[in-house]
Amino acid sequence: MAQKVSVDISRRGGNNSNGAESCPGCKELLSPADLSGNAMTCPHCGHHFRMNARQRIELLADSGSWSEIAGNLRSADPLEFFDLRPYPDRIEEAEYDTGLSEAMLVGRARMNKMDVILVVMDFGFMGGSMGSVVGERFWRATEEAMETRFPLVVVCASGGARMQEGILSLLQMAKTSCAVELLAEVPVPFVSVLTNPTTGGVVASFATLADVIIAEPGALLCFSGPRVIEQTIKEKLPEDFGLAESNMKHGQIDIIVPRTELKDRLVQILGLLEGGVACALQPLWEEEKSPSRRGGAITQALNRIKAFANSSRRSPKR
Amino acid sequence: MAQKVSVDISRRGGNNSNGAESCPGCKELLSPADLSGNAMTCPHCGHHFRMNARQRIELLADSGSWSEIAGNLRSADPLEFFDLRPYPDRIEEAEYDTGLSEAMLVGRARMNKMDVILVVMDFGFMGGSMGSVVGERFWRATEEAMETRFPLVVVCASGGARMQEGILSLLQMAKTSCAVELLAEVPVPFVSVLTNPTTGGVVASFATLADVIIAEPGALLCFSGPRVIEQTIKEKLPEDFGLAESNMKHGQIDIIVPRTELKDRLVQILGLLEGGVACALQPLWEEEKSPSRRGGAITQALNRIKAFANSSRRSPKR
Amino acid sequence: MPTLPGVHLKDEITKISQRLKELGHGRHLDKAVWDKVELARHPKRPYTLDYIEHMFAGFIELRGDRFFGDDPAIVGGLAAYQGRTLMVIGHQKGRDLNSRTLRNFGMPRPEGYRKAQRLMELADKFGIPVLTLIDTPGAFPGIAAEERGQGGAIAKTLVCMARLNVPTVSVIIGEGGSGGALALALTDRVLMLENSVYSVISPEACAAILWKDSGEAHLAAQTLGMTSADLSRLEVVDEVLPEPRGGAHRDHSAAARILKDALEEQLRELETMNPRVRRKERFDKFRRMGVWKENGLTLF
Amino acid sequence: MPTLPGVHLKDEITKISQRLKELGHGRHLDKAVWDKVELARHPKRPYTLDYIEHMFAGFIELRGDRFFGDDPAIVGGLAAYQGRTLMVIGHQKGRDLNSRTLRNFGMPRPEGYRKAQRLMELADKFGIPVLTLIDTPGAFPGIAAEERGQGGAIAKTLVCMARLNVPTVSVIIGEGGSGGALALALTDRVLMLENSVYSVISPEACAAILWKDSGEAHLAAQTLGMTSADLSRLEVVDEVLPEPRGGAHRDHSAAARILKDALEEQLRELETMNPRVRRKERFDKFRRMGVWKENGLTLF
Ligand SMILES: [Zn+2]
Ligand SMILES: [Zn+2]
Repeated sequence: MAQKVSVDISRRGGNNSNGAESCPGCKELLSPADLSGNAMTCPHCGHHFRMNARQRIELLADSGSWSEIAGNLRSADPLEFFDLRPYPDRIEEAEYDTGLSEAMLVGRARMNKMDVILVVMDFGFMGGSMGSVVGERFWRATEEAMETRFPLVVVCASGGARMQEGILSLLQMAKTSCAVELLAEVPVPFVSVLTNPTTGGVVASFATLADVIIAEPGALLCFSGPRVIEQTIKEKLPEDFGLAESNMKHGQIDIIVPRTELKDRLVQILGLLEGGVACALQPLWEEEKSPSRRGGAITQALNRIKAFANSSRRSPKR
Repeated sequence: MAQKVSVDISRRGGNNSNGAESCPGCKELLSPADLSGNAMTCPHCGHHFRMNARQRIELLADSGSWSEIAGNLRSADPLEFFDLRPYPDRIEEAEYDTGLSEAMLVGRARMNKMDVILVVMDFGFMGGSMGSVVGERFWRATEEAMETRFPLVVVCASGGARMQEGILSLLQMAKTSCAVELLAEVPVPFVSVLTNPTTGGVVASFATLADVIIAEPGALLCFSGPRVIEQTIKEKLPEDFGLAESNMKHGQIDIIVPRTELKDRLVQILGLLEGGVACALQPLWEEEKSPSRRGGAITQALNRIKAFANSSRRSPKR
Repeated sequence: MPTLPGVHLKDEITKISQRLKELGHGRHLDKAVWDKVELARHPKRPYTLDYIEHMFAGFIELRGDRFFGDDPAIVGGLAAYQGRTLMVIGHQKGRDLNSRTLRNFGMPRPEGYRKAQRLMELADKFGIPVLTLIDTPGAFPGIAAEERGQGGAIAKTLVCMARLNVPTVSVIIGEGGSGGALALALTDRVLMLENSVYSVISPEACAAILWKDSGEAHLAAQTLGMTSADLSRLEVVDEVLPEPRGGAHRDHSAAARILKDALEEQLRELETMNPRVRRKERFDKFRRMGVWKENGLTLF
Repeated sequence: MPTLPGVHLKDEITKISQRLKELGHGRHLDKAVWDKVELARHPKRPYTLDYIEHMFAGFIELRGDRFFGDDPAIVGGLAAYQGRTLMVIGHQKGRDLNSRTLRNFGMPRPEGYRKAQRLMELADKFGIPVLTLIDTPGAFPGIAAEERGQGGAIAKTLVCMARLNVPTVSVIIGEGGSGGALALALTDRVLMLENSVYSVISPEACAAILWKDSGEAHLAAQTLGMTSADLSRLEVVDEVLPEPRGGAHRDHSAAARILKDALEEQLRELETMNPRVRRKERFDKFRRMGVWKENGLTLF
């Protein structure tokens, strides 16, 4: 659920450019330039600081290649939800603080010249909580991926469901899971990147349904937040509870990739998955193999995929 | 593997008709009549004694309904295997002792008037070990089930692979698993009954691949035998190690059924699975539902299955 | 990148103060809402196994996930029902101290969801329709459950339900608590007993987080909109089933009869559909879930 | 029911004694057989990750079974190979004390087999051929491994491999120990390095059981027929790959080159086949495994 996770609050959009701060990993004093020049990781100990959606897009998308999809979707207030403040006010504040239209941005982008559908979440926007807009934007992302056959990359950061949309926020788990299934039936490669923190409904839907699950070092990844668990079992949690490294040990993720290598690794993994797609779509057994089939894997794979785009949908899985 | 399992040796075919014995469960003295009149279970504590293949067929098949399939298959000796004695001699001895042609019998039978393909194993025949004949007979059973669309019931009892056939005995695991997959692609219902003991290669192939896995109470079910594990971990095993009840707790089997109820439960389960098959095969959405469709589930289901027998193979699973 | 909307904090504060006054802090509590929360959690309310006992002539419980364990907080098995077979899967609470502990208060671990997946795939293989009964405070929040992949287990259950080729019906019979409930509710039809609740979060937890005061649970319940009437209005549930006078706990067998009749009607309709169409409509149904604005219009 | 063959014990005993004499207790030990067992277990023999390092330009290891853990005794991942992608999965032993413990001496737990299934299904989804490398004393015989369904995990891996629509090749690179090895070897083509062994049981355990004397391991090894030559004769392996002079441990990169060339040849052939035919031939291949008599004729 939103806000349940015990993490340091993302600083406001405007005022993170002044003053150095001490690294939680090694206590070294770091200037904003130290961090932003190193993909928001500590140059001394590698501690990964939180990254907002814009920084994430800068990190992953080739310069100038980002073009947003479904950016015109905005939250409604179907329950006229009012706790200590009305929901629309919270949204407006989040928009003001982050400069974003929602907790998830979707777009086309290129990564090392490879076309992808890129989805990034921002924990700073109401705790990265998933409401109707996040669910619908995710659906549009998968539609775009199915249309273009470009692989889908989703960078997750979420505290869970958007409580202010009540049951509708819960149902985004079902909605996004349906979207993943449709994507899988094509199939289009889908890689998720779990960043600190990814918890709640996002973990129990699309984040864990990817073909390959990448995590950033030290990221907190769990369904129930640490506080909820501590309250339930009346026990202090172990220090490494829910961390990426613990998830790896317990078989829940494929690979931990430091942020500084993330883009290259993503492209490598997508290229490998695409290589397979290309072979699968091409009816090898019906034609003479041409020598060109064996070289320049990724580019050729992409071309072949496009060529076969509308011709060979696989039948649904049982 | 054969003979590794620590269990009391099955008594020879001829001489189990004289003298009472003490029940390992409750120490009561039981006459052979006490046992055979109660499906070889103790009338006092319910302890399940081992049952041979003939007794098993008598228990499960309607009187006179058993008709054997592939009974003419016999073990060869491809390795000219000779340990302390030649393999053919061991086979001959097993034939003599059990009156059986191999450790597995396959046949058509009826259970409470329901047609089934019935497979029974006999631990008394070289420890119920799986060699080439067991593998091939199992394959024939699945072929017959696919041909007739009668469900497959397999009563397992095995110490593992038939070492005397070397690598060929190991490969029966692959062979029988392939057979199960072909059956599943039709699909034809397949229920296994795990009896004491079912271990080794049989556990790591068809026994655990059934749609529904039934176990008899107190049966030892494991892949590695208790002695091998004790030697490896240098520790005494817990008393309930590998028992049906422990397997149930650990999620490995569906249901434990006392032998006295086994036949009725099997028919009930098969009827329920068949009911589904009948619906799946009948294209309901294309025709007016007739009132008769809803009554007399099992018999009608069977008739419908036969009617659709050759018309509607499902496509293979991905 | 979207541009910043022209927002001025001072204006905002004025607006908020005004709305707070207008709404009187939203504290016009409707007692009927909390009554329903209490009915949904009533210790004598019929549970999954009670419905199974009353609704079906024969039932074979199938246990285990084939990986790690058998979770008693979710039960499932084959049931004989009006000349056909059903796969029935539901959360199960306990009624006395022992059975409550055994059933973990109806809070499943990953094993429960994996058992559910296994049984649904078995049903799909043999063309057996699936009925799920929903009644849980939520998935169990425990260390080991997390380590064994609670989130992934729920996610895969959702995909599994989306993928099924057979007709599927779910009924919220008590507490529909969060992701642990939704995991079993991605079905062609979602029904709800009159006095059940279904929510993204428990009202107590919601109050603690949003109102910073768990004593505001009644208010949270009302604001979240978790009753059958609320969910019917939001088109999240397809049908609300009336309960016996005073609530389902007053007459288990009457409640089961109501559920049985509703189920039969839904299945009759679903079974006449072309399976591909039925499956596609399921995806369409869940795709429509949510309310948002697009180019200024609010879309449902 | 079959009738009892006319067997007389006394005759049998005479026959046995005579054959025992004839065969001299089978004790004409061929030293070359045990040499191969020792080479197959040689501590410097290349392991799965050594082959991966030498054979592929890029490799991404993918870990975890998504249920319980990541088993370091089985490794797997995506590899770039001659302009295509391969899914490579293999048993992994350790070379020093620490890594041996970490890799559990190459003896997988159920998690390892479930990771293998997951990766194979991922490969199948994207049309990626599967290569498995086999080198294990056997599946780990432990209490917890049994409790988590060691047998079922192996069985489901076998079915998973049978079901794949992509080309599959396995290579026995060291010890092919029992069901734990076979689990990864249900492939279109089964290759075997010259000095590898593949057996239903370790010679030591076989000797202990059948000869009641584990000292007879050499004799058991010979009798079981576990060398590449034996298995080639029995048509269990499709191709035996020669090793660098003295054995694969003398030159890891030369061994990898041999494996790479053989793999390319096999894949070329498999990729030109219609996937449905290729899949059917896989079933036919394993259906033929075994030797039995039918109506008096011995059938292979
Ligand atoms: Zn640092
Ligand atoms: Zn007794």
